[in-house]
Amino acid sequence: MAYEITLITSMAISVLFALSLNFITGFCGQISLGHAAFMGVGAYTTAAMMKAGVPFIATIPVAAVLAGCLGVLVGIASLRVRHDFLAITTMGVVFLFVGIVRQQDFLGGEIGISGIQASSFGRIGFMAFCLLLAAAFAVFSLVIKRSWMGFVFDSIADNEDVSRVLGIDVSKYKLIAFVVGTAAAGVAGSLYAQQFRFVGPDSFGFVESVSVLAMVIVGGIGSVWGVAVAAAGLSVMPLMIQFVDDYKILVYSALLFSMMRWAPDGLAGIVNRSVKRIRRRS
Amino acid sequence: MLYLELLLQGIVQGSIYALIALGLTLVYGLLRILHVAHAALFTLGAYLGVIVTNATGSLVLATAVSMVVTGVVGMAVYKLAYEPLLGKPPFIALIASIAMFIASEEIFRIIFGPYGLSYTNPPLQGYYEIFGGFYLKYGEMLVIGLSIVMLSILGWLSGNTRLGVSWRATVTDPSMARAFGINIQNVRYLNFFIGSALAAAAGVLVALLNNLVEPTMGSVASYKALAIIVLGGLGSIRGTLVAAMAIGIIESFGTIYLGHILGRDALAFAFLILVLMVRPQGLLGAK
Amino acid sequence: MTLKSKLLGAAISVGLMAAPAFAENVKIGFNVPLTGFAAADGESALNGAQLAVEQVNAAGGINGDMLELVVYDDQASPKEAVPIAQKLIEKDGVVAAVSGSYSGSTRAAAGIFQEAGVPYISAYAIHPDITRAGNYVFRTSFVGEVQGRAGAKLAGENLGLKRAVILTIKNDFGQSLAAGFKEAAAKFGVEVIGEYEYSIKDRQFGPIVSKIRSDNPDVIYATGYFFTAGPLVSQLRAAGITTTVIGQEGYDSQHYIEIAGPAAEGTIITTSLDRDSSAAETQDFIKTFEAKTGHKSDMVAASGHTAIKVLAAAMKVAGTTDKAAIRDAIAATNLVASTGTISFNALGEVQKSVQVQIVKDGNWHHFAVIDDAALLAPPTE
Amino acid sequence: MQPVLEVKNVTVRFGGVTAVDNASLTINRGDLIGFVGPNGAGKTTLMRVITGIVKPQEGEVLLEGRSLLGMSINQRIRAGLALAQQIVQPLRAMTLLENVALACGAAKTSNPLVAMRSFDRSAENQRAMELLTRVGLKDAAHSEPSKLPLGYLKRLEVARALALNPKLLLLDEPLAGLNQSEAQSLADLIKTLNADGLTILLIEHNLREVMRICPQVYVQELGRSLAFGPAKEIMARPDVIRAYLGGTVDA
Repeated sequence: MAYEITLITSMAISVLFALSLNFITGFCGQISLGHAAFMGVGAYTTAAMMKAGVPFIATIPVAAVLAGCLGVLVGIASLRVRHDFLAITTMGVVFLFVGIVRQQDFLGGEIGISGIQASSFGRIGFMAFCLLLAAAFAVFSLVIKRSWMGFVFDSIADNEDVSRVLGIDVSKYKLIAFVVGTAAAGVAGSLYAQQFRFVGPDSFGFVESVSVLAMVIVGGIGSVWGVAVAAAGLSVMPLMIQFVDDYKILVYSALLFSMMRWAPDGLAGIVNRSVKRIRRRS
Repeated sequence: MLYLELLLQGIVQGSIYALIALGLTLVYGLLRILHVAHAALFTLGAYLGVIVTNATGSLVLATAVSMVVTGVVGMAVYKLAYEPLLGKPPFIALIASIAMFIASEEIFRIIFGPYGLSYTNPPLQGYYEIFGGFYLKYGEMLVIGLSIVMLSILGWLSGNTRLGVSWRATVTDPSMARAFGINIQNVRYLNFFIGSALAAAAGVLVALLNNLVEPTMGSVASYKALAIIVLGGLGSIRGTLVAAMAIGIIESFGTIYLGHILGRDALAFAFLILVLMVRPQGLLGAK
Repeated sequence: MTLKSKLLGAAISVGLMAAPAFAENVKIGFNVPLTGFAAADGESALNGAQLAVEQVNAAGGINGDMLELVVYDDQASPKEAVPIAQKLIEKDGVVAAVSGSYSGSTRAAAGIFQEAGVPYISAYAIHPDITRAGNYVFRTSFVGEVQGRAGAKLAGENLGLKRAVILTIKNDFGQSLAAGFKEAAAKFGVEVIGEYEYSIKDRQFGPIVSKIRSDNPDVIYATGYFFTAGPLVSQLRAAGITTTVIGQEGYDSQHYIEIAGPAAEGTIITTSLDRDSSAAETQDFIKTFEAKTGHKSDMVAASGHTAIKVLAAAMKVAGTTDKAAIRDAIAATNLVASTGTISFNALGEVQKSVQVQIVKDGNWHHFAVIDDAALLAPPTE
Repeated sequence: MQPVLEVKNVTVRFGGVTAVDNASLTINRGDLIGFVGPNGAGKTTLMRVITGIVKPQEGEVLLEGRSLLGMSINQRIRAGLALAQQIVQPLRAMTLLENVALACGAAKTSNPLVAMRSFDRSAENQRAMELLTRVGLKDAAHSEPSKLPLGYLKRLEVARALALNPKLLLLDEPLAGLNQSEAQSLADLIKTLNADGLTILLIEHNLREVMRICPQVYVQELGRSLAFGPAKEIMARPDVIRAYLGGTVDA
C-alpha cells in the first residue's frame, strides 16, 4: 500500500502547489515562471527547522510566513512590470533563489538537507493531512472566486487599467494574490520536505516552475477543479507511463503541446464545451 | 591584461547570445510570442553542423547547410505550431513552445544518443597571439567575425532592400503594413527563416568552441535568450544586441570575481531584475 | 478520445499495475536516469549492470535461480526516485536493489530501502549521506571526499606539482571532491592559489581559461563530468595552456577523449577502473562490455557491473532470498570485481585502492595506484 | 460656492515640447462644459493630468479643494472623478451588467478584507440594471461586450462611470466614431444627465453637438487656455475662429 500512499500524497502536494499558482495566475492574471522558488522557501524552512529539532507541524506556519514574505517582495517588484516582462522577472526570481541557496552552507549548499525526520503522523496520517490541506485550499479558492474579491480579480486579469478607472486599488489586490499564493506554495514546500525527507537546490528550479504552470494551464486557467485534476494527473504521469520508459518525457511533452494546440482552454474548457453541446442536443 | 581578456571573452559570449536572441526578438516583434523552442533550432543547427562537417570535411558547407535546413524547419514551426495560436492568450503559445522544446531534447537524445556528438577532426583549434601575452582562439575570432558579418548583412538588408523595408514596417505596425499591400504571411516566414538560420549559425559556432553537441545544449539558450530580449526591451533589435553584450560581459567578469557569491545564471538574472526595477520597459524599450 | 479520458485511463492503470507480479526469477531493482541531463551516464550504468546479470545467469544464476533486473527511469531526480523505490519494494517485490543513478535520487531512495529492510547498493553516487541511511545501504565506489584526497596526493606527491587551481562544478559531486582535495592539500605541500566554480550546464570556459593563464598554476584540479571536462580541456589547450589537468571518475569515459580530441592527451584522473589491470575480472569486463555494446567501457559501466556482481555473490553466499541474510552477506563481501577488490567497512563504505589513469594515444591507461589506507579511509559513521 | 474642479496654471513638457502651457480651468457644480480645441491643442494631455496618467511640471489640480496631484488614478476615482474613455475598454470576459455591477460595488471593493467576505451582488446588480436602463442598454445587459457595436460600448463607458457616483464626469470624445444619429442620441443623454444635476466636462471634436448641448465652452490652443465662457459668445470670437481655421478644420 505504501506505493499508493506515496502517489496519493504526491498528488495532494502537487494539487496544493498548482492551486497556489492558480490563485496568482488563474485568478489575478499575473503570470509566474518562478513559482517553485516559493515552494523551495517552504521546503527549506521545514527542513532546516526539523533538523534543529522543531516538530513538523510547528514548521508549517513559519514556512507559510517566510514564503509569503518573499511573495510580498516579489509582488512589490512585479507591480513595476507587466505581462511578458513580469513572466521573465519571475523566472529571474527562481534562478536567483536557486543561485543563492546553492551558496548557503547552513542550507547544505549543493548537497542540500537530507535525513529529515518523519512526522508523527505516520504515512497514512501524513497522506490524510496533505489531502486535507489541498482540499481546504481548494475550498478556500472556490469561496474567494465567488466573493467580491474574486470579482475584482476577474477584472484585473481582464484589464488592469480599466480596473483602476473603476476605482480599484489594483496594486493592493495583486499583492494579496501574491501573498496568498506564495504562502500556500510555502505550505506545499513544507509537505514536500516531509514527503521526500530531502531538499536540494535542484528540486525548486525553473523546470519545476514551468511544470506547475503547465498544470494550471492544462487544467484550464482559473478553474479550481480543472487545475486540481490536471495537477493530480500530471504529477504522477511520468510514473504512470514508465512502461514507455525511454519515451515518457516525449509523450508528456507531446501531450502538453497537443493540449495547447487543440484545447488551449484546458480541461475546464473541454468539459464546459461538452456540457454545452450535450445541453444543446437535449 | 586579464581585464582585457575577460572583456573579450564577454564579447565572444555576447556575440553568441546575440545571434541566438536576435531570432527571438524578430519573432517577438512580429507575433508577441516568447519562442522558447527557438533554442531547439539552435541545437538542431549544431547537430547538423557537426554531422555535415564529419561527413564532408567542410565546415563552410556544413554551416550553410545547417543554416538553410534549420531556417526551413523554423518556418515549419511557425506554420504548424504558432499560426493556429495567434489569437489565443500569449501564455498558450509560451507553454506550447516550452513543450516543443522539451520534446526536441528527447528527440535529439533518441535519434543521436545521450552522449552527444563531436567533430572527428575538430577544426580551428589553436590560438593567435595578437600582442604580448594577449591571445585569441581561432574559434573565438570566428565567432566575433561571423557575428559582425551576419549582423551587418541583416542590418543592410533591413535598411536597403524592399524586402527589409516591408519587414521592418510589419514589425512596427502590422495593420499599416497590410494596408500598404505587404504580404504579412511572407514576412513572417522570412522572419522565422532568418531567425532560425542565425540560431543555427550560433549552434555551429558553439559546437566548434566546445567540440560537443548534446541533446540538452539548448537549455541554457532557452531561458538566457528570453532574459536578453526582455532586458533589451522586447522587440528592440538594438536593445537585444546591447543586452546580449551586457550579459556576456557581466557573466565573464562575474564567473571569476563573483562566482563564489552567485553563479553565472543567477548573476545574469540578478542584473535583469535590477534593470527592470529601474527601467520596467527594458534597456532600449519604448515605454 | 480527449486528453481527459486519457488521463483517466492512466489513473485506472495504476490499479492494474497493482496486480501481483509473477515471481520465478530473483528480482533486483535498478533505478537509473534514462532521460534528462544524466541520461548518458544512465545508459552506461544500465549496460554495465545488464552485462553483469547476463554473466551471472550464464554461470548458473543464484544457485539455479535466474536474476532479473527491474529497471525504472528516475531522471536522477529525488522526486521520481522515492515512488520508484516503493514500487520496486512493494509491486515488484525485489529482494535487493542497486542505484545506477546520481546522489540526489540515490540518497532519497536509500531511506526507503532502509526502512523496508531491502539491501541497496549505490554503484557510483558519491554523497556521504547515502550510506548513513542505515545498515542496509552500501556503496561500491568512493565517497567524494576520499577521491578528492587521493587527487591531492596525486598532485603533490606523485607528480610533485605544488601550485594548484581548483575548478569546482557546482553540485554535490564537485563540492565534495573539492572539499576532499583542499582538506588533504596541505599535507602534500599543495597550495591552492585560485578557486573557481562553474555550473553543470556550462560548456564555455573562456573567462576561466583566461584567469588560469594569468594565475599560471602548476596543476589544475578540475572537477566535472566528461561532458563538461571535454570542452574545458579542449578550450584550455586551444588557448595554449599546457598545465597538467587532474580529473576524477566523472571524466572516465571514452567520450571525454572524443570530445577533447588531441587535447585530452596527458589528462590524469582518479577513478575506479584500471584499463591495464592484470586482474582477469577487469580484463574480462572490458572485453565483454565492448563486444556487447560496441563501444568502450567506462567507470560508470564498470561500477554498475561491480554493484550487481557484489549483490549476486552475496545472494549466492546467503543461499536464500531472506533480506537480512543477504545484507549480512554483503557486509562480509570480499570480492574481486571489475573495479577492484571490494570489501566494506561498518558503515557500508567500500575500501579499495584508487586507480590513476592517464590519456595516452587516445585511450585511458594505467598511470599509478594510490593505496594509502589511512588517506583513503572512508567515513565510518 | 466651492468649485468642483480647479485646474490652476498647469504646465506639461515632454522633452523640449510644451504640450500644456499654463492652462487654467474652473468647473462649478452643475456645469456642462465643452472642452474644445484644434488638433494638437493639448486636450488629451490636460485630461491626462486630471486623471493622473501625466504628471505636470507646474500647477495644481484640485477636486473640491483637495489636491489630486500625487494620487493614483484609483484614488482620484475614489475621490469623485469618473472617466469614460475615448477608446472603449469593456472588461471583455464579463457581461455588461457585470461590468457595471463591479463599478457599483465600490463600497465592497475598496477594502479587500470586506471584498473577500462579501458574496451578495443583488443590490449592485439591481442598481447596474437601472443605470443600463438609463443609458438605454437594458436589452443588452446580459450580452458580452465583444458581440456589441461601438455605440453600445460608448454607453457602457458612461454607465460604468455613473456607477461610481462621481462629483465630476470626464467624457473623453464620447461621440468619436459614432454616426450622426448615434452621436445625437448620446449627446442628448449627456444633456439629460447634466440636467439631473451631474457636473460634466466633455472633451469633444464634434463642435456641432457641443454647441447644441453645452452652455459653456473652454477652448485651448497650442497648450494655452484661449477662451472660457458662454458657448455662443466664445465661438463667435475672432481669435477662436482663427485658431480653428488656422488649425485643422473640424466638422
